[in-house]
Amino acid sequence: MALATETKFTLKDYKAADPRWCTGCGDYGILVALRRFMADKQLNPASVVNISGIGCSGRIPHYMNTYGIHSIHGRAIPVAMGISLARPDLQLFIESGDGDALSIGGNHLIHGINKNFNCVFVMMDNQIYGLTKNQTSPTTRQGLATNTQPQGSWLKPINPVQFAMGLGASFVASTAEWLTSHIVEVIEAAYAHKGFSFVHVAQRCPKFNPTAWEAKESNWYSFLQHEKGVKADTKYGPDAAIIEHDPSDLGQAFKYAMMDHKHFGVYYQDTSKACYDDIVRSATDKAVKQPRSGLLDRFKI
Amino acid sequence: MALATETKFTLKDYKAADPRWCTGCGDYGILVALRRFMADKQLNPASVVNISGIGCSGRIPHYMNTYGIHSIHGRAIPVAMGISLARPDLQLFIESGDGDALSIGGNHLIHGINKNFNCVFVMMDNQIYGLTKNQTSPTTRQGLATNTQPQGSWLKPINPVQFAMGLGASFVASTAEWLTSHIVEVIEAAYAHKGFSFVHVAQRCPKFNPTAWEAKESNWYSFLQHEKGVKADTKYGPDAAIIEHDPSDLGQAFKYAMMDHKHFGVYYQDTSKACYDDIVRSATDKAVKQPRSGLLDRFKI
Amino acid sequence: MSHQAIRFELIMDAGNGAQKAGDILIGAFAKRGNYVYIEPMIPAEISPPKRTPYSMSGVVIRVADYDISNIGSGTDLMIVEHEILLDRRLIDKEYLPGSIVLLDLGDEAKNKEAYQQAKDKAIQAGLNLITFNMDDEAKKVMGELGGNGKNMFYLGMLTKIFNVSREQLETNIRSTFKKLPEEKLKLNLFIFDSGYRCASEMPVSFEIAAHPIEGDKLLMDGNTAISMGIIDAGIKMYCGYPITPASSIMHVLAKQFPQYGGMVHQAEDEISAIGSAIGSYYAGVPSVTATAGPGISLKQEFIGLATSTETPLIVIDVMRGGPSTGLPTKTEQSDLYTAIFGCHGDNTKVVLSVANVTDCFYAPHVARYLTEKLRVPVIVLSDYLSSVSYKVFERPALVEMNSVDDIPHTVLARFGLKPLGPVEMVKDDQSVPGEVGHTRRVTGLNTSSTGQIAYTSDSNIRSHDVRNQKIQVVREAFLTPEFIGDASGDVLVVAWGSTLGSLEEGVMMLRKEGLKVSGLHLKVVYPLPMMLKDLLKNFKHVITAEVAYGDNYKSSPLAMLLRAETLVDVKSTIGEPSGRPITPQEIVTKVKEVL
Amino acid sequence: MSHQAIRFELIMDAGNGAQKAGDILIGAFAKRGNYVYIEPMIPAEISPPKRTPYSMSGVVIRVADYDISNIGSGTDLMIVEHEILLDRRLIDKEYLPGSIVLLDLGDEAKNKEAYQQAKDKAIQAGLNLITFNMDDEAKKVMGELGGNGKNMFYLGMLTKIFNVSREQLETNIRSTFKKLPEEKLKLNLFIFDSGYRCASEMPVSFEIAAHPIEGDKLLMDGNTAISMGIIDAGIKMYCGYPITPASSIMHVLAKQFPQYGGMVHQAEDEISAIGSAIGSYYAGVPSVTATAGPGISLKQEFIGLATSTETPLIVIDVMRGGPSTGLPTKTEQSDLYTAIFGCHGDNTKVVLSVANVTDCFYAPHVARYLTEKLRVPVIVLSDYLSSVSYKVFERPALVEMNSVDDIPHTVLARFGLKPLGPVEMVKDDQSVPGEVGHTRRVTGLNTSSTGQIAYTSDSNIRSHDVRNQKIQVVREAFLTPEFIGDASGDVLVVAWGSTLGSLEEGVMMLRKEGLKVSGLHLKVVYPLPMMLKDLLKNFKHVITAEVAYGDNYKSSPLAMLLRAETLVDVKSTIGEPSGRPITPQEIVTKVKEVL
Ligand SMILES: Cc1ncc(C[n+]2csc(CCOP(=O)(O)OP(=O)(O)O)c2C)c(N)n1
Ligand SMILES: Cc1ncc(C[n+]2csc(CCOP(=O)(O)OP(=O)(O)O)c2C)c(N)n1
Ligand code: SF4
Ligand code: SF4
Ligand SMILES: [Mg+2]
Ligand SMILES: [Mg+2]
Repeated sequence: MALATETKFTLKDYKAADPRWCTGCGDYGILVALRRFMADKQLNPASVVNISGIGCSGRIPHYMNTYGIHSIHGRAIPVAMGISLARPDLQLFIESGDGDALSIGGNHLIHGINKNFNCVFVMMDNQIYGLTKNQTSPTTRQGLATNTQPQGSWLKPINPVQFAMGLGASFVASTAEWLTSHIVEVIEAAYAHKGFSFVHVAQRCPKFNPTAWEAKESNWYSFLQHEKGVKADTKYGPDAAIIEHDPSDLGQAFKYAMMDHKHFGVYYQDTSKACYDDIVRSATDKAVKQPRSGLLDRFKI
Repeated sequence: MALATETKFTLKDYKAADPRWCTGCGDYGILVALRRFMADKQLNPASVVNISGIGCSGRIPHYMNTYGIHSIHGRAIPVAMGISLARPDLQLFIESGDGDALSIGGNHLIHGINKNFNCVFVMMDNQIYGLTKNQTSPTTRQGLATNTQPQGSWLKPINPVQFAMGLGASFVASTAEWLTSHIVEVIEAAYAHKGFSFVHVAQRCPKFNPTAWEAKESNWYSFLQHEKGVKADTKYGPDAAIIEHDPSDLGQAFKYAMMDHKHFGVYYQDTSKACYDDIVRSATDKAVKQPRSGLLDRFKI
Repeated sequence: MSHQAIRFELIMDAGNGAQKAGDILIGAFAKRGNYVYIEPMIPAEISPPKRTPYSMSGVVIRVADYDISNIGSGTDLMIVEHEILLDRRLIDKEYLPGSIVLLDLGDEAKNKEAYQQAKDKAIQAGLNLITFNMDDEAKKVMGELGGNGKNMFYLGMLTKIFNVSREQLETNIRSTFKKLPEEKLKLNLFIFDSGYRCASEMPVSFEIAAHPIEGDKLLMDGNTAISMGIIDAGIKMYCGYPITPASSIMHVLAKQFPQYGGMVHQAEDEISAIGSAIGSYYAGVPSVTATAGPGISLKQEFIGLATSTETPLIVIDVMRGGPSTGLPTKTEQSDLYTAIFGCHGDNTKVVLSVANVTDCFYAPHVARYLTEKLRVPVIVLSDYLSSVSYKVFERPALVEMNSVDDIPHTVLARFGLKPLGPVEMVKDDQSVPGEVGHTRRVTGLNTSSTGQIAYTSDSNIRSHDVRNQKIQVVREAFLTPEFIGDASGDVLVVAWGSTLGSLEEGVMMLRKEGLKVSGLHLKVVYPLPMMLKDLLKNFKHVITAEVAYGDNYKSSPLAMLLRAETLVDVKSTIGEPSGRPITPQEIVTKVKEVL
Repeated sequence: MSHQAIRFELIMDAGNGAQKAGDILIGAFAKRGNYVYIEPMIPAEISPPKRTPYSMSGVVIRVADYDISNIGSGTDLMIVEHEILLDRRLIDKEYLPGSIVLLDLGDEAKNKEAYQQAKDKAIQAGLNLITFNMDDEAKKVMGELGGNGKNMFYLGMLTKIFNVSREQLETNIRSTFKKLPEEKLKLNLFIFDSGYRCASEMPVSFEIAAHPIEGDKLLMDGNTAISMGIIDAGIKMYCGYPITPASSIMHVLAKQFPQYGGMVHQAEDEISAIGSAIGSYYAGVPSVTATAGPGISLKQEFIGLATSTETPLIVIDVMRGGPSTGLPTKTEQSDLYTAIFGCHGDNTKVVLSVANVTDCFYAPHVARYLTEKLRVPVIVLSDYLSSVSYKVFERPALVEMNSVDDIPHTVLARFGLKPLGPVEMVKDDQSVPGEVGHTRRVTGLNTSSTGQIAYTSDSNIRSHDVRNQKIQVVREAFLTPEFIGDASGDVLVVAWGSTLGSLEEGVMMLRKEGLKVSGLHLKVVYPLPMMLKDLLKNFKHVITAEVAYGDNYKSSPLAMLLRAETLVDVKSTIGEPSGRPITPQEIVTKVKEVL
């Protein structure tokens, strides 16, 4: 399994099939950002694995000319966990939707974050179930009429950033698909982080949730900027406030996470948190090896 | 389904079969506390439902002379959710273990907490898988050798109180089975709270995890005491510090939750959080009723 | 020309409104006294890019002057928006020889060559190709409507071709778009008229006799019928998690249920949904959960708990193409095994299947009756075809069920059953929370008759015996199944679920040719009637028709059950996992191969 | 007396060390040249309160001077700690007529009446009751040991009764308790000696011939053998979630796997565990997941994904009593259906069953071979009985497998197979991440041969055909199954899994009586060999022996499969969901009823 390293990969090298999303869908922006990031970093497509669940979001792997598993609803993390233990030489990207990640897949997200295995987890948040046509998701705005809660969604939405912080994620960032360079930088920072890098991406779904993210305005959000984090995106977010925020400041990160006002940037990073995949693998690496020829000797009567 | 109310219920009225736990098991204390609380509050055994998952902890319903469902591993919450929507007149108590609640059942716990349906959730934390004989659980102390991680459990344990707080639980308390009156008071406070009342109970498992909770000493923990919460238990915890803590103080509650030092008492209570069961039920109650006789009229061609 | 039944299609890019046009049109057909059966064609993606093969969307409509039960064997006429869709749709080979294809040349400039190729392909396939173009004025108006409205043009064409009343159509368009400003509505009507005119100049016209429909007729799809049945059956709780093609049951109920005192609970996943359904029923409130494909796999553990605790449970599985994610918007009948045998350990349950909209309406009643009487899980198998197809049918009599004892015998008889005989329970006490003096605990562990945990051999054997005896009670409640055709002959075709319509029509076609062919359709698919063995023996060949895989060594699901139970050499001759319904013609052809 | 095989039991309260005593004793039996087979008796709770019926714990041991394959039909002798356990154990009726019961009177003072009743019951059952009492000195020493050591007393008794070398026992006790301080060890040995003396005064003694065992013999239970097999098969990843009785595979591997380059991953639940096993195999690292009962239900959705994505997958299901939580520490064979048919949609998989410890060792090799060649899921069915029972057996030859092509034909032959013929895949490209120029995506949706999503009928039919053709490749690789006895006769008993031992012994007993009875045991339980139909036809009666429910209308699982595939009137005559293994005697009795 030799990996070619000399080639120069271009954007085109990361492109597989043509996407089948609706016109104007924010997923296109995320797809392009992933490709751009990979080209920037010259990742070898043959050593990248994209793993997804089910949803409009779950289609990303099909469109990336890398290895990929379009798995089952809510369960991309377990699949990725297995790959990460088996093959530390691969680069893992998980793509998940708000329903996929926080509704059916919540438990795996808890344990992915807790085990802190090395991967970039991209949560594509359109605040709705897209693929199944307009049902309330855990992030749906309270009051929004959907097919399952036509009287207006019942509950206050779960805040994904707060959720990840509360579970002790070692890397938490948020960005938006329309912030074309910010999103690439955030993915870059997430990739550079060793551990489970939780990346929340605000994503528009013009089909079912057109009022969810107001990409044309930028006064409703702020950027968290830092030399250890990422820069503000003044081009696409000209009216957003810029806040200097050190991602190692847990308390402050929590505060931004819990605010109603939205912040894009790197909230938190803890480089000291142990990675489960490392621990398990190194226990095996360090174990004094025995030849299989003697495997049954101790059962001799 | 008339409920008898005139009877005076004694402790004996809440007793069903004889428990089959190991000698010295902390589950006995929890069982007795539940019975004592119910007798104190004169709950009608016929309108109480205990719902559990699988584990040593899961056996509680069998020993309580109330209605009960010993369901499947990790999934008591969904069953209770269904009852709570169907029958608001019943009193629901969920008993779960650390593995049951935080490993396999994590997603239901997230959504139980988030939906905030009315019940008392008792998490019996012996920091080990008891019934399946000594495997690492999400709360197992790092380094403890178990049957699945004999080299010493790999990860830092999940702190259940912090977990519940992070998910926005409306009521969070912690107590210990050996604090015989504290535990009853905590259950009382949890019962008095409308919503999903998360009660963490430190529970000894002499069989597989004898070093987990040092019940004989009390200098390793403190009590959180408040008129809105519960009193300290100076009889069983004479050496524990007593801290006045207002359960409505979220920031402070988080601080205690995140400390390595253990606190028993009510961490947090938010009486304003909406209850999903109420919302769904009242939407139905408020809907203008239609006679079923006209059910098909609008499909007429 | 005068036809008894005709089938036509409108094929457009997803998002261009073909289904809406179809709905408006069939409303008019129905109004004037035709029977209709519609099958929408829905891509698995929401709005895939236009002018791609995966963008194919549309409606298949069958209209007749008699009550029709299926979508028919092939298409007589189709209107196709552009060459890529024509090319794509031809692959499915669902056209009849010599049938008419009306191809819009509007996109010809985009790819002349491809147009030519598609046209050649249609002609080579023996089709009667006619091309047309929207007039410039209509195109201009479309521009004013932001590019929308092409479906109105086609609707106009179809109105003319099938000689439906233009006035009726206008009324229907107006009521469909009642929220649109009058001005925009006018533009739509303008395009509609242009289409009408366009078709007037074509040598294509069909006359379908229309009789004033007697009695009270409804137009409804299967999932809506299930939802209405749930309400009429007195069920008060729906717990679910969205999944195609089951979701629309939840959507309909989310809107309607509260008005009839019911609740809809959207759970975090399928496991939680079924758990809550069990909780509700344990607490005495009848509940139901519906799902499809992956969801039925996830629910298996809880199905076992319902069995063991003797808690009533109704699970609806709207089958789609499998395995795994499979073909979410295509039909299949491959979940029969998982419905009967999916859970670990010994399974005791009843599995129903629905053949048509009326069955969809009554299945909840029967399921509720069975699950409350037996306290074993009841699984209702519908499928994608039933769920989305809608048809004109006779208004079913309401039951307004409160207790299961209200169930009319006719409703049970529709599923081939009489009322059940006495049923013994594993646990003597089956009280409901709140009943004083009856506190009881249930568990997934084995118990004695008192409900106490019991590990002894005799107690475990007893529990199994009692549970399986419940299934025997169902076996004893079967009416003698009725044949389509005679009770003996050369070939018997056995089917279940949505295949009934094609079965009836196919068998009738064969019998008209004087062939000794009969049909048998099962609605209770587990357990099976004990007398089946004797019935099957009266035919030289017994074959099944199932939209499922089967080969010489591995029988399709129903065939395998029939073989095991009757030891008759039942062959899985008709049907494949094609995602498409079995047609009457397929039945005719395959039966003739057997004869 | 000289016996060929004898079976005895030591029944004590849970936590009192009966299993430890049994282990020590059988070590000595094995050493001197006896064959042994032990079945521990484990309560479903950890340490239920002593002196209750649910506290019953212990060991059943069968010793012989020939290689034995099962626990036998009934007990010749038992030592019982107190009256409650005697009363409880008698319910199971596993004693032989006239067999010996040694009842400890130590607790008599606690309940004289109950003792009397239990004694009466034993005598009424025709047992040869002998009571005894520990001497006061031994009791005093027990006091010094904190109440422990009663098991040493019984061990002493058994040593004397079976004339095992006292010295050997002392050595074994010393090595078992090597961590104990010498002083405590002495006290244990003192109690042991007292027991030995106590039995010397009893009129009970058994002589079992012992030959020096030839060749290299091992002592191992089934789950340990599976674990060792996993290592020898070159599997490198175990993903699991604890569940009885599968957990001990994970426990053994957690200790041993790292030394052989393997990893053990404890996931948050069964769904996650199988997901990670799939991820590992997709990434090229052979993996396995093991579970039981509820766990196999939970894994169904992911099993479907492995099917659809053509990712190798090995799932071990150690069956226990069902349905639902059922009887977690009892044996059953009721998961066959769920293994074959559990997942929604069309299922293509191979299901293996293991008959004994040697099979347990080689099942991982065969499973790995099949799943990598076919890229369909392979399910291995073991059961509680196999998992906890251990026996003396011949050391299996190591394979030290690296690639599946290393598999010896003898190992395949053990499961009735030859090497597979060529296998076609749905997807042409089956490359592993890291392989340059081969990037490929897999999905649960249907795909064409290029791996692209495809919704057309022909493509979906092709995928089904190709997958099912893989199963046909397995059917074509079957060796002709070998009979126990002749290939024709009056009765054929067909069995699978752990029933082999009793089947062999039962059939041999019947044949010794001159009856025309044969046995057939299947290790690949899905698919079935095509020639079965012809083989079964050569018997007047075909019946199955399965620890599972079956009645006149609902066949037990294997019987149902056989009926469907062969159309032979196979009856589920032997076996029930009793939680206990089928005995040779049961086979003898039931076959005679058929004859
Ligand atoms: C087990 C299972 N349950 C349900 C579904 C149906 N389903 C597919 S995608 C989806 C939710 C999609 O929402 P989200 O995760 O937010 O993704 P989006 O489509 O919005 O990107 C659901 C419920 C499924 N495929 N599998
Ligand atoms: C689906 C399923 N998986 C696994 C099991 C086995 N199991 C029973 S209890 C248990 C864990 C018990 O640990 P915990 O929840 O901490 O309860 P405790 O016994 O310690 O009170 C497990 C894994 C099961 N019964 N069902
Ligand atoms: S439904 Fe929404 S998320 Fe899905 S493709 Fe369309 S716009 Fe995108
Ligand atoms: S194993 Fe532990 S938790 Fe379970 S009954 Fe024994 S002491 Fe209690
Ligand atoms: Mg979404
Ligand atoms: Mg525990």
